[in-house]
Amino acid sequence: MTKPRQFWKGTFAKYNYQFVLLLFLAVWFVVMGIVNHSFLSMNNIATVVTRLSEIAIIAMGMTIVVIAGGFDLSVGTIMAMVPCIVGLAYGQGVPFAVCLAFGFLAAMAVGLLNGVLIAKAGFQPIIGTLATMTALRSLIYVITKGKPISSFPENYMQLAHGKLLGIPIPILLMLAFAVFFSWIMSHTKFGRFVYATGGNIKAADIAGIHTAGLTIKVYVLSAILSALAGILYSSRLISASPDAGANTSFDCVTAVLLGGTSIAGGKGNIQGTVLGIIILNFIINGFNLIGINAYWQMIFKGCVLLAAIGYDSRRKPGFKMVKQKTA
Amino acid sequence: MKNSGTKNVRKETGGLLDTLIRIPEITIVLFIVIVSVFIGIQSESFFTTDNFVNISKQIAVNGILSIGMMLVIIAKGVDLSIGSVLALLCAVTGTLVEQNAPIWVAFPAILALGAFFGLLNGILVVKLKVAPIIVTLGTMNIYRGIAQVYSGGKWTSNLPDTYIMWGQGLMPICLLIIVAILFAVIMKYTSFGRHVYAIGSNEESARLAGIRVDRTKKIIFTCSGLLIGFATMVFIGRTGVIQPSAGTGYEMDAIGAAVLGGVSFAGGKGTVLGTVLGAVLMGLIMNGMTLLKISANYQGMITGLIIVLALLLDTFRNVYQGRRARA
Amino acid sequence: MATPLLQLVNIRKEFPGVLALDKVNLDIQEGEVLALVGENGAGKSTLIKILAGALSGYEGEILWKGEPFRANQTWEVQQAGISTIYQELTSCPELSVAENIFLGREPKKKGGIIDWKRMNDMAAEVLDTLHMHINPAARVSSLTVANQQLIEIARALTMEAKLIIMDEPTSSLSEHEVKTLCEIVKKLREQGISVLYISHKFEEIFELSDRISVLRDGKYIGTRDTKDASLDEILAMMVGRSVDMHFVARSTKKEEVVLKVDNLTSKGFFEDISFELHRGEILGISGLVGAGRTEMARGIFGVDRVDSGSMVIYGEERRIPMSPGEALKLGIGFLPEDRKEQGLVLMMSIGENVSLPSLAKNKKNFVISFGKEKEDVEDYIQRLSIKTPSLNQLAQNLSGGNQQKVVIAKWLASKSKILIFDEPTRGIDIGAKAEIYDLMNELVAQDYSIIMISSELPEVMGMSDRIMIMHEGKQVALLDRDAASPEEIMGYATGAM
Amino acid sequence: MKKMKKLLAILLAASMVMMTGCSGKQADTPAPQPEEQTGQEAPDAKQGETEAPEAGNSMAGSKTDADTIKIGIVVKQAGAPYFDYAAGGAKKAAADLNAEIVSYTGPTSEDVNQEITFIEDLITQKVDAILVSTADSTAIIPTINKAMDAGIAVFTFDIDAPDSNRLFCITAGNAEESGTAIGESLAKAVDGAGQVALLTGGLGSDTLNRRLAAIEEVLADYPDIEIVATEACDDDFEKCVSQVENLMQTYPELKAVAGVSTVNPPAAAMAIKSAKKDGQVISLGIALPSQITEYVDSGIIPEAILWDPGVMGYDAVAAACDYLRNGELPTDGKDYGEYGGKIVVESGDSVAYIPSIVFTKDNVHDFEF
Repeated sequence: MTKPRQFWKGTFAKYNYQFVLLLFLAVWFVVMGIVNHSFLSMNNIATVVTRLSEIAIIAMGMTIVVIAGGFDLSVGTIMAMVPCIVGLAYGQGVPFAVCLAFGFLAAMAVGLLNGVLIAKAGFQPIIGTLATMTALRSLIYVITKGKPISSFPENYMQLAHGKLLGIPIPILLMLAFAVFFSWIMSHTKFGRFVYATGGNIKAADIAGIHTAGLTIKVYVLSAILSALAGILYSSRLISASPDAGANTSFDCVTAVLLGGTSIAGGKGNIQGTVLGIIILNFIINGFNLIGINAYWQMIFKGCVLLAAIGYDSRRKPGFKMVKQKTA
Repeated sequence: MKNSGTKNVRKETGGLLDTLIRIPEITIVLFIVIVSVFIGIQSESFFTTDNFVNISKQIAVNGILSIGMMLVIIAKGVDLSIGSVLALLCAVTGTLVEQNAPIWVAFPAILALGAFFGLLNGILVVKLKVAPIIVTLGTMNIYRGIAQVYSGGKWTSNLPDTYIMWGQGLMPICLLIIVAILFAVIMKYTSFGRHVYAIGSNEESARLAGIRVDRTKKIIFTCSGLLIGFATMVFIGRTGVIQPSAGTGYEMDAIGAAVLGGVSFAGGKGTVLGTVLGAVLMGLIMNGMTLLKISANYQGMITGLIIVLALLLDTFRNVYQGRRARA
Repeated sequence: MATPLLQLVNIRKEFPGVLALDKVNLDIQEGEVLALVGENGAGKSTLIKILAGALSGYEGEILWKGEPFRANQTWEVQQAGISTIYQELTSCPELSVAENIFLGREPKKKGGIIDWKRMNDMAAEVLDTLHMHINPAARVSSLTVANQQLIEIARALTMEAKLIIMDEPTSSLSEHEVKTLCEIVKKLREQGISVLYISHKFEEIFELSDRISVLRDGKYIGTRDTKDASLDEILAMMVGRSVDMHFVARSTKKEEVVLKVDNLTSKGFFEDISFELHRGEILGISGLVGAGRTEMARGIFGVDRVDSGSMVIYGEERRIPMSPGEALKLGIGFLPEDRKEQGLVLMMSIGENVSLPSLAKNKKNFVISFGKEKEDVEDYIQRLSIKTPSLNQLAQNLSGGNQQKVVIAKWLASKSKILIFDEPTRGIDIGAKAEIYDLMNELVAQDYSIIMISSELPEVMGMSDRIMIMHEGKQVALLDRDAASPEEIMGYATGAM
Repeated sequence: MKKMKKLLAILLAASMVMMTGCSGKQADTPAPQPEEQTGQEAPDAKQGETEAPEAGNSMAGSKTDADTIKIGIVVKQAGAPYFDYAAGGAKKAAADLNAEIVSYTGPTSEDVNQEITFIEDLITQKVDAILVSTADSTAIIPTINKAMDAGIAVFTFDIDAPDSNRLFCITAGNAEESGTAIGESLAKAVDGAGQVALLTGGLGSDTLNRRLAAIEEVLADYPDIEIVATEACDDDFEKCVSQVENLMQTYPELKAVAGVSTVNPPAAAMAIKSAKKDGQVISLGIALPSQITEYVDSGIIPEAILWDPGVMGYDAVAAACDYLRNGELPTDGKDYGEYGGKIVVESGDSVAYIPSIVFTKDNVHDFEF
């Protein structure tokens, strides 16, 4: 017979961290399903998954940035900016495709700026993106004069509210992106180089990887995904709010870390992040359904994060996360 | 044959420019001078005693908080929970006021409680073996949740003058100066201070050199918490009201001040003087915005721009210094 | 026999899946220099970490002055009187020399205030005994690697310890600094201080030690009195077989110049370096640590920018690479001096590490072909006989020698024919060293050309076809192997000639 | 990278095609709506909605007095004193009228996206009625309509979403009206001449911006009043104090500051008090009386405007119960009892007004909120 302690050390520790997350999710579903009957209804699950798809798409970009050893605070602001630009331009009578192009180009420009500040000028990622975030929010206020924008084409809302084969389009998009970027990260050179750069930027440099260029690309990619989420978001609300996305970056980082991606870079994956987002959103959903207020939810979310990451780091003896990237 | 020593020795002679450029705080001083002169030319109200008193009051809270943040960043961490701890301390002060606690009870109690919450952060960092950014991201949620749940969101007005006085007149700047000098001495002249730098510079080396790394980390977070206690008293004195929702986003202001002042996320680098100057620059920017009659919509853009410029200047300083060191 | 100062009884340490130490017994008398030898992976480093209190959770007993002693924390151990000089640099780069020396033991005035003046004075004093003339207030990050190593020694000396553990203290020191250290060790012995001396360099071991203890595969093999021991015997104990450490003589063909460098200069680091590298040749580069050899290599490979110079590769004039990517395209490969910091992404698998440069070089194929990658990598794992259960093993789990082979495999896989090896055998054990030498010989036989930077004279003399010697950033001599004598090389390297 | 961008573009294009494909089947029957401040955006925003408000009629009168009515309340910011008072009133009404407040929630900071989350989860819970105070009158529309479609009676309170299918709004006045009131109070306080500054919470807040615009419109009629600046403090009390200090420094002639967020007047008053400029500068605007008593007493705040949030909450619950039990929407002069008081509904409008209160020295101590 194995002693409990040995079981913990031996058998259980071998399980993948993400398996434990899944287990948690399963337990949560069972408990919540018993406590509240509507929790497990298809309708509820579809609603929750639909609304988490936007932030999941942003978090995928964030995951890649964090794996590359960076950090992006500006995602929420980009998410707010793009639909404002698109809506404003469309209100001026610009063809919608051109408006979209404007929006995405603007997002890419911000991503480029982030990347250049961090990879070329040597800014700390947290500070470089903090500066662009601050400036960008102000830019949004200037162009929108603080008013929500709702000049969008008639069919615009179908993007977020429509269904294909009975599945809401945002969910399909999220799944497509999740599969696509998991594949990118595991099967392409780009993904491999991102892991190498985040794992050891000096070694990656010497292996001939253009790490500065790669870092810039990663931030541009994060900006593009944030822009896309912004489009989905505004399509869901049929309106672009200049205040949107104020908490997005922290929500994303929480999910990314919960999903097992290392803040030091070089380790993590898209699946984990999606799992993290799903867990966080179903926690909120479950608490909402039994009427527990947002502040208790905050406390619980914080505890889940600490417990999960604490478990992950203690699972591997000697594993430390003291290393930080300075990119 | 003699060992010919260091590269450092060779370059220790040089012109005034070289001497100046080696002072890490030089860029921030330069920037403060430029910004001051610029505002002074545009606005007569700038170079007046009243205005300086105003600025001194306005920078005190962020100044005190950023010294704590500096400690944590030097040790290669970051404390995202400071705004939430401030809120929680405000909530507790609310109770103290309602119980008619005299200030000589309340002030030490708040300091002790702040230190306690900081220590809790420290213990979690040490015990969970998780990067401080993750731990404090968790406690940021937990503390804010508790603050709101504990206080029920209630504000307390009509505070006794003994509470208000800490935020009036020259008191805030005096407190800031006392705290700054205290910590400048601690950082330079105590083992604890040097060990903070050692841990940030190379944690493993510090441990092998016999430094009690875990204990030092706990003290670092305790100090950060203690300083939040000081900041809370100034904050309450300035606002004249107790607001359990206070302090949102203060962690970013404190990080901004510290980084502008030359503290590096790579660890081991930074001074109290630089950090306080960073807070001064941020205060000047805010003061200048109003004095120069800049529309609120544009203020964020200018703030972002100044942060980028100040850090770029520091990048150039480092590059120049590097060149001189080689030549 | 008197009570030993330190006695280890049946020390056992298990890592997940690995038995690092198994029933190790050692004893050190007062005023004795005990050498501890063993191949890498034999458990020396683990043993030292346990002794230093840097690793907890071991079985067995440690007796210190006859009393049971549990080493749990580094500071406890240091207070008891054991100080340690680690093989890997453990200084804090952002702190000053004096601070590093007195880290954790800062001299204080009354009231707990650090006495900076006394600290700097005391630091100057101990630096003087090491013949180092550097400013105690200088930042350690501005020091050369050798000086940083000496700082660690200075730190151990100031601790007034009864036992000093030295883990390969000379690995990055040049010859004359090694001599200084040897004198110091002898002086310590006269003062009654014991030294546990770990090294791969037998010259030092035989010169310094009273007894030699041998570990192999985590097991204690035995102890010999140095005066009775022979090199062959110790080697046999270490590897469990006899090793052939002889360098093979090669017939060199000097026809084709594959790489020609002219007037390569990077101000402050090196000046006017010019040389030719022939097909199938090993060009050794010798010099003291800090002579600008590594910087030159990094310049040629495009890691750091150079100020001026020109380069001809395979007869074609090329600009000097601005990035490693460009160098890679020109067919150059670079094995950096610090494989953990620069050579490998430790948290990636062997396979991923090996294929990195090939992927970077090949601009086509966005998608990685796993089948081909696996084939290639497995091929190189076999060719270089890298010992690993699978190519999915993480690089951090390999021994030093095998890690080094992975780094070499990276460049072979990317079809680089000009290889720059910076200290290819640093910190790896004798068995692995011999394998690396064999590998290098094999490579040149296959028309690869190698520039080898090395601080070990026997290695430079044994492996190189020609030897270039650098001193303070300048190229001072270029000798043929047969024409060079150790004295001559040392003379040039130290600037005496 | 290039290939990736291409793929992204294709995916995006594909989803666009999908949505145009789906768009044919939408019903397009805009309901009669109060025309308060709808810009040309409003019709656009409504286009996609599939159901006319009549769908809600099945709810009307569906409950008997014996049925406990389950109500969910979603506010702009949970934990803000203003909304806590409103919830207090709502709970009181629930106790009086056999209803149950199953949930009183809101985001921890103003965020319409989180509000939507809460409403969606209330729909899942199948509550009978939802009361919403929205952070963004436009962005909330699809969600309110979705709730109505699900057979839930949606009432807005405090801040309206007039272009949605919501049944009724219970408020003390929309942003324009409260703004106008502040503007007039301000003009009166400075005697129609002098420098004034405006303060707001967040620059992106729809309500606050509309209030500001209304103030500016009123002041446009007073050529001698100069609005020197508008500062935004992000609802950070200390930042607001600093900004007012800086304003007084920049404009020595400043006579008054007016705030449109409840944080502003007490913060401005604090700055005036600590600069010892009482008597020279005054502060007014929207404020909770309990937070300003000392400043009203000392004259720094001559008057402030608000309404009783508790009454608003009470009336909203009462209106919802009335609708679900008797099928009646509020009408002019409807009396909701001693606490709830009478409401005003203009003819043909779907907004019920509770009285605004002006707080002065004489009455500021009479209120609990």
